[in-house]
Amino acid sequence: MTAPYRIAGKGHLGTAPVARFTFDGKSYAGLEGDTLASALLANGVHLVGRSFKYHRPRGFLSSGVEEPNALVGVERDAARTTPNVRATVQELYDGLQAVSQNRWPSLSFDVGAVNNLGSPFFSAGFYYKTFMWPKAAWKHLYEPFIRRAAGLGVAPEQPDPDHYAARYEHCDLLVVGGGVAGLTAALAAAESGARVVLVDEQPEFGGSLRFESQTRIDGQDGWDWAQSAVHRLAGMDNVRLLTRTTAFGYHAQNMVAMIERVTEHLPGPLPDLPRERLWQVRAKQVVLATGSIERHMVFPNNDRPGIMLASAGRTFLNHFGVAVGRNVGIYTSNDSAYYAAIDLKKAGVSVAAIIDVRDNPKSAIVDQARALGIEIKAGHVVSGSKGHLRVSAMIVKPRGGGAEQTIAVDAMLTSSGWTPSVHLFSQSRGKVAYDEATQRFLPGTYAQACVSVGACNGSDRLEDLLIEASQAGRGAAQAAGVDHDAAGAYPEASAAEVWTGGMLGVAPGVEDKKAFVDFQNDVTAKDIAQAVREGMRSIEHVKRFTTNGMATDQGKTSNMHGLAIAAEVLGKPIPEVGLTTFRQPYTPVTFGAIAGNARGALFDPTRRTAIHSWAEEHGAEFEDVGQWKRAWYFPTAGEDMQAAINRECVTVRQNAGIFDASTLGKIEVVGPDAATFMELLYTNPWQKLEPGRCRYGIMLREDGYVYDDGVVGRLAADRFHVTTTTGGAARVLHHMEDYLQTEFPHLKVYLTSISEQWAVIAVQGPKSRDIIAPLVEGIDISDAAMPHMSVREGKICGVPTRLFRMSFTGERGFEINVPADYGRSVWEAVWAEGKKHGACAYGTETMHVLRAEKGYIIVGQETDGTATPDDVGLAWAIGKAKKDFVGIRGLQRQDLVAPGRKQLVGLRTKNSTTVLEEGAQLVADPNQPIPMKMLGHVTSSYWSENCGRSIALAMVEGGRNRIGDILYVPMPDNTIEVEVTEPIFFDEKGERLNG
Amino acid sequence: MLLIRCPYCEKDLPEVEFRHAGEAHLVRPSNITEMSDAEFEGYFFIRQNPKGIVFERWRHVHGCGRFFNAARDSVSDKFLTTYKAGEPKPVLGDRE
Amino acid sequence: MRKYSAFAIAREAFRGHKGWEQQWRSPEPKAEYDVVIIGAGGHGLATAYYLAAEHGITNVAVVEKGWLGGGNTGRNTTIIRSNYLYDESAGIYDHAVKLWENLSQELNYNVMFSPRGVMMLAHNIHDVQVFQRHIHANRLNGVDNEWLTPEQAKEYCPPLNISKDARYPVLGAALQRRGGTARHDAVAWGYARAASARGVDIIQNCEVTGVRRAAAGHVEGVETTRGFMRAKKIGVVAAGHSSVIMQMADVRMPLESYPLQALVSEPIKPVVPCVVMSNTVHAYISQSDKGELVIGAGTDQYTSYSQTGGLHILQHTLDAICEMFPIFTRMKMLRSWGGVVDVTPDRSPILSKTPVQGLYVNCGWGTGGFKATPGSGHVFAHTIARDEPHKINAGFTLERFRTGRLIDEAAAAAVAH
Amino acid sequence: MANQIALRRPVLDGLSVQRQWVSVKPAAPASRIALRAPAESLSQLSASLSLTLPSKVRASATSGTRTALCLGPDEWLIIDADGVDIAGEMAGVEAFYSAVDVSHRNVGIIVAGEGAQAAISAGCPQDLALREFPVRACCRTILGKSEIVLQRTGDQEFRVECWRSFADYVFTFLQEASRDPLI
Repeated sequence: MTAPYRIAGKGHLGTAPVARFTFDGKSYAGLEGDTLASALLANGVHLVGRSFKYHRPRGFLSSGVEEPNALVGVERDAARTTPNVRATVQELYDGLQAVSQNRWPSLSFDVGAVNNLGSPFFSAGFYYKTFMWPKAAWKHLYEPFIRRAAGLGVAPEQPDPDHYAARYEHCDLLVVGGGVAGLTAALAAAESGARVVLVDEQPEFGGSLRFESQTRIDGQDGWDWAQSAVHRLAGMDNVRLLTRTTAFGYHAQNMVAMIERVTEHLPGPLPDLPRERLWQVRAKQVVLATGSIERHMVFPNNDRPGIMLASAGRTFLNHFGVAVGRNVGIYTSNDSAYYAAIDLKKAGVSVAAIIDVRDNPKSAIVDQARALGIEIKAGHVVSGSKGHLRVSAMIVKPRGGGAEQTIAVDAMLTSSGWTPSVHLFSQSRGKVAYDEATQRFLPGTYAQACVSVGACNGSDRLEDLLIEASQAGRGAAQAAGVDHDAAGAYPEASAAEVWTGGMLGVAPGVEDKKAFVDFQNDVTAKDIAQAVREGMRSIEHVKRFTTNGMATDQGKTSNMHGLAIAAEVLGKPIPEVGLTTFRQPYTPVTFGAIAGNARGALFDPTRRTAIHSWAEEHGAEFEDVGQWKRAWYFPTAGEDMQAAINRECVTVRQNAGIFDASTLGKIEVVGPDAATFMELLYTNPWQKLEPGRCRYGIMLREDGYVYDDGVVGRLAADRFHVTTTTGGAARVLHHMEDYLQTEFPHLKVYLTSISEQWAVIAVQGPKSRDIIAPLVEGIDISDAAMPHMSVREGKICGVPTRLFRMSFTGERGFEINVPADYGRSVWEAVWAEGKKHGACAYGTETMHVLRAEKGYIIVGQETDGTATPDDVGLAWAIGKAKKDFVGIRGLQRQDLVAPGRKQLVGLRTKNSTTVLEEGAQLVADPNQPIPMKMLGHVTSSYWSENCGRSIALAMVEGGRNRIGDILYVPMPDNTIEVEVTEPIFFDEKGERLNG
Repeated sequence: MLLIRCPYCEKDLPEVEFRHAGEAHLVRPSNITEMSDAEFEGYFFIRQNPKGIVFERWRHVHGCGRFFNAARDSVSDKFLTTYKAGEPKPVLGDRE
Repeated sequence: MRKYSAFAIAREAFRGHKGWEQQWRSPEPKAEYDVVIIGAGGHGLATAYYLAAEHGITNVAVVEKGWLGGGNTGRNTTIIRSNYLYDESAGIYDHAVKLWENLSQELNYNVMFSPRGVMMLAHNIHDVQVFQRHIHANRLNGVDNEWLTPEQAKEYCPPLNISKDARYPVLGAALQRRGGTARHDAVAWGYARAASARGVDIIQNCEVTGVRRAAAGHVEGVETTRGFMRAKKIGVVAAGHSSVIMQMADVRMPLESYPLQALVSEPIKPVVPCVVMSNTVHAYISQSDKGELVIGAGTDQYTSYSQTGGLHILQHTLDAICEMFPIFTRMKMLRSWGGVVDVTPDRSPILSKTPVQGLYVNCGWGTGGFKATPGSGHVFAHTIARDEPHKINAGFTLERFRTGRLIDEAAAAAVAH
Repeated sequence: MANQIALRRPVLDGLSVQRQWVSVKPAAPASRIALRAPAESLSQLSASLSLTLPSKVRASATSGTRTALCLGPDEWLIIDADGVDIAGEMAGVEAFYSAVDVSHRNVGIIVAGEGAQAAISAGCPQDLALREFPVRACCRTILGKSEIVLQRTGDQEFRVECWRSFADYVFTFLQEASRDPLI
């Protein structure tokens, strides 16, 4: 079966298998190796999209990534839908389903096209000047309308089942672009032994050799030469070849980010293959061989389906074997479109005429065209086009004025010249320079170890280009330090195409009609002129005001035209108007590919303790604390959260409770100066702490605010076991290392993180000693031998332990540290003993309630980074005799010693069953008008089953002087009266620690 | 992602192994309690933040763990040199 | 200033849009101004506008080294909200929101202020506590902010993933309905047009190279690449470059400048109806009127003036976006860019007189300055005109770093312990 | 007295990935010491350990079942068979040093096969080519969102060490990375 516009014997696809596909539900057949664009064109389909603003019918402009118009949705299945896919890039696979976008109800009849009638009103920036009355209408009427009208495709509706891979790569030379220049550079470098990576965005290497019919290298046809070059490279161990891979971002120090499309061209399903792969390549040298992109002619109604770039016409013909029409008109201001005319003519396609704005074009290629009998209308312009859903004619007149002539066509190819692709060069922070003679920006000053070769460097002559690229490849290998043998011969150009010249901006004969510069965003030459008239003088202003170059093609065909039009209106040379800085990505990049495998379980590490699995098996609910999952509470059958917590709280104080404290940060501080170091990093005194004893320590930042806290045990004269908060573990160690390495490097101390070495099982409650007694070996755990706040080393359940006698509940308590892999086993043993004594397992919520009953603070809950030790009632923990510690100076600042600071207090609600909301604000006068004077806020608030009432902690201005005062908590519906109290609610004398 | 030469590992290594640690050559005075409020403000809060060569601290936190210093151009983000903690500020000469 | 309206557009439509006047003049600099504002971003232009409109000071120049609105004004994700914790912060940001609400009409320029609501997600109990504290404080400060359950959050923003199986499930959200977005360029252009119409000279491509001070200490004027301009008063509103400018006047600042990146997706039909922020998973997203998903990323860790940042920063942002919105993995990043943000030790701005007479500074807005633009310009104009702060910015002094009276919004949201 | 002996339960017990081109398996439980010492203590420590501690960062040395990885200018990770009392052997050294038992803090994972380097390069931004990272080279670095210690134990074999609670993440990361057939 042959599609009507497929030309037998043309193109590089050969006898590829047929691939069937649908577009807007209609079935077609193409060939494997086609793009969706070439396959549709082979079937004579040009109308594929609607423009953004005016909903004008649009076809293909290009055959590549610069495509502004032909954006479609591709739907593999319900979950695998992708909006805004360029049909010129999407490779065909059997079963592909594509749909058009931004039209309703159908592509050929789109109601939105009424916008086109209103287009005189929708001038550049019109929305800044209206929709302001009445005020509320913007939110409720105008904006919703605009939002619905804007946007192109539709976001997927289901989570993406595909996965994405990532790879870091390193090489001596990265060559971006696998056309003739890139292949030549890669070969030259690879033959010298350098590690080379060569990438190209297309499915196959060759670049413009895909369509150049008259180029011959080393005596071979250009395309064939490219294939043999690829074959040679593929045989080398030191070369990595990546097709379908776009270098989209050029970062500092030669880090180039690239996206490889792995499965988008394949029919599915392919469960183990990633959809795309992100490459982050660190190259010692980079060769940019990124080529150039053809520009369209800016003339009235230049946007009709069927009007395309000359290079696109050639690619469809010479690579895909597809004719874009049967009677093609050509409009050009340079030679390159002549090649298109010649190729078409030779392939048996009628060429209606070549319209050339130049008065007297002279070159071999013009002669060739003439010799083939193609009509050349030199010194003529196209002043318009006809046709609705497809171009049907071009209107031609002499450039200097005169009678218009309508020439029937079914497709048009245009060229106004070529824009070097300096995107990556610019991203590398190189500075482009404007070449007046050729009207183009070329690489100027380099900022990184990088060199541009070929068309992107303005190297127009193939002979020069081959030498330049060869030298760049060898030079890069040398610069990367790779030895290489004597230089081999450079490839030689046997015949070459030359297509320089052209024009920028509006073609002559445009007058006051719609001549599109940016197709997707519907920006016309008039819009740009208007922006300049309105005072926009920087190209950035013009661009933002008109949206020229801001569509999904990012101005690849429109930026230079826009710049030239602005420059002309301003009467300034182009470089003075500026050039928009190029930023990544070169072409749009899938979010999922950038995120890579960091999804689900790999979004962020989930840290679990050694005891986690036990808690899970025993029905615990968990809470996230940083990356940790911590057991929150342990509901038994039928219990809600409050019931579980009430039970846990009471059980701990009546019998005992077992708590997994493994997530606490732990640092071993070792060395003869360990105590001196501790004195400097904590507010407390440490020199006189006996080995075997513990102390609650407070760490400040240099500004005097509480940074962390924890119990510290002295294991030996030169060894401390420091604990930190769970969230503070990493930053406390970093903070300590900072001071040790940079401020106190003379101290003989080393710090080692042991957070994960030890699982920690807290056993708290009056029965705690009885529970652990049968398990402990070699430690006398009697009150006399091991009083509150002491630490011993010995064994438990036959394995080593660091046993702390300490309490965060106010009860007699122990914290059993055991090597983590033993954690669950020892926990189970403790649990078995605990059950005999009526103990329960408890979680973080009960831990919070119990410590609040005792008024113990939690750093990060009572403190918020602006609290001093005195603010939270911990002034006692500052060593009064100490001459220095981190934070000592900060504490002296006037605002930190001023009266009226917020201080930790307790709150008792008047109604004992009212539990305050954490974060609720306190005021003295609840009847004052808003904004109210707030005195502080509730930091912790719980129902305390042990106290039989609600309890709360709060930070209140001058709080300690308000003990006994009544304050108010204004809530949305009511006001709660509270009494300020000391921050302790249970066992005020602390008798239970030894009870 | 920058590439940073760790003066202890003697190797150019990826930025994600490092943690920036603020302006370099700020020495905590041994008589810190005798500083005036203004001096303390100058030590703890005021920063040079130059547009040009910055002297800054880094820690090879996911590597050898060492703090060290760097001279970097804050406009191009290029490193001029890195050197070990405690070493004097290098004379950069015409490298600037 | 010829008024913008639907009628004006219709009139111009019939004459090919050839009658529009310049939105702002591009005058040559004069020798002397009453006030020179350094920096033609939103804050600087707003300052100039309010100096002219509210204080009658029209002999004002706004000097800009690039093009107006080309710094952070044109590079941010345009989130507007005022649900800050501390009284000072709530005061200035809510002042701004109130001005936003009438700004299009005041400037006769559609800045597209769109109060679609800003939803801040809580992912752990600490987040919940912090947001509740904000909500309570906001209510008593007269700032709207309400608590949503995960289901209510999803109802407000349907594509949001509230699955309990998410790595960091959504436990709820704080919603400020009056928050939203505005069109960043239009804000700069609208203020520029209105200021220019009132006589303010906006001088682009004019880089300040020095601040001249008299022997007695007070300011005399600014040296620029377009010559010296005498000035009685100078307002520095240079965002990431504030340290550099202030250094010219021998004032050292508690500032560091960091690269901040942002990105947009290709345009799609409306899918995200509001602004969603998550501090815990580090993601900020909204959808522009054009259909692009607008996504804010984090700062790089090192100071820089380069206006670029590392790809790993965008990776962290986009994995967070895909975690919160799993339907977006197949969306594509269309553009990314970077700005330079000036950050103070307490993450609150400085709007203040300085030790130098006649020199005023408005800086330190960090990653969130856009939302404050009208309020900041309004009170800063007051500070310059009256030589004393407005009560709204009285707390945002330069001295607070000496006294310790910080306004520490960052610490107030301290990480979980 | 204890009537039961606690069991060691390694976190990755029983997990393993085997593909045509790469395998990912937990290493056997081990004894580990985080050793910190100034240069002047090295000769005494080396003598006590019967292994010359490498003095160059990123180098490792092996003797019998014992390996010492130099991770910083004054830092070594010493790994030996489970149950060996490494710290005990150093007890007699009088020179200044710090030896801290981290046997249970770390988890080892062996990645082997022709795709081993590629799998690790999915998340480790260092250049792991043989010429840059030869056999016995080691370093602390990053894999995805976790810190790891990486040692090349063969042309196509690596040992990855991470902290215990990151082991799930690191293993899952390597498992996911090993799906990618591109080497």
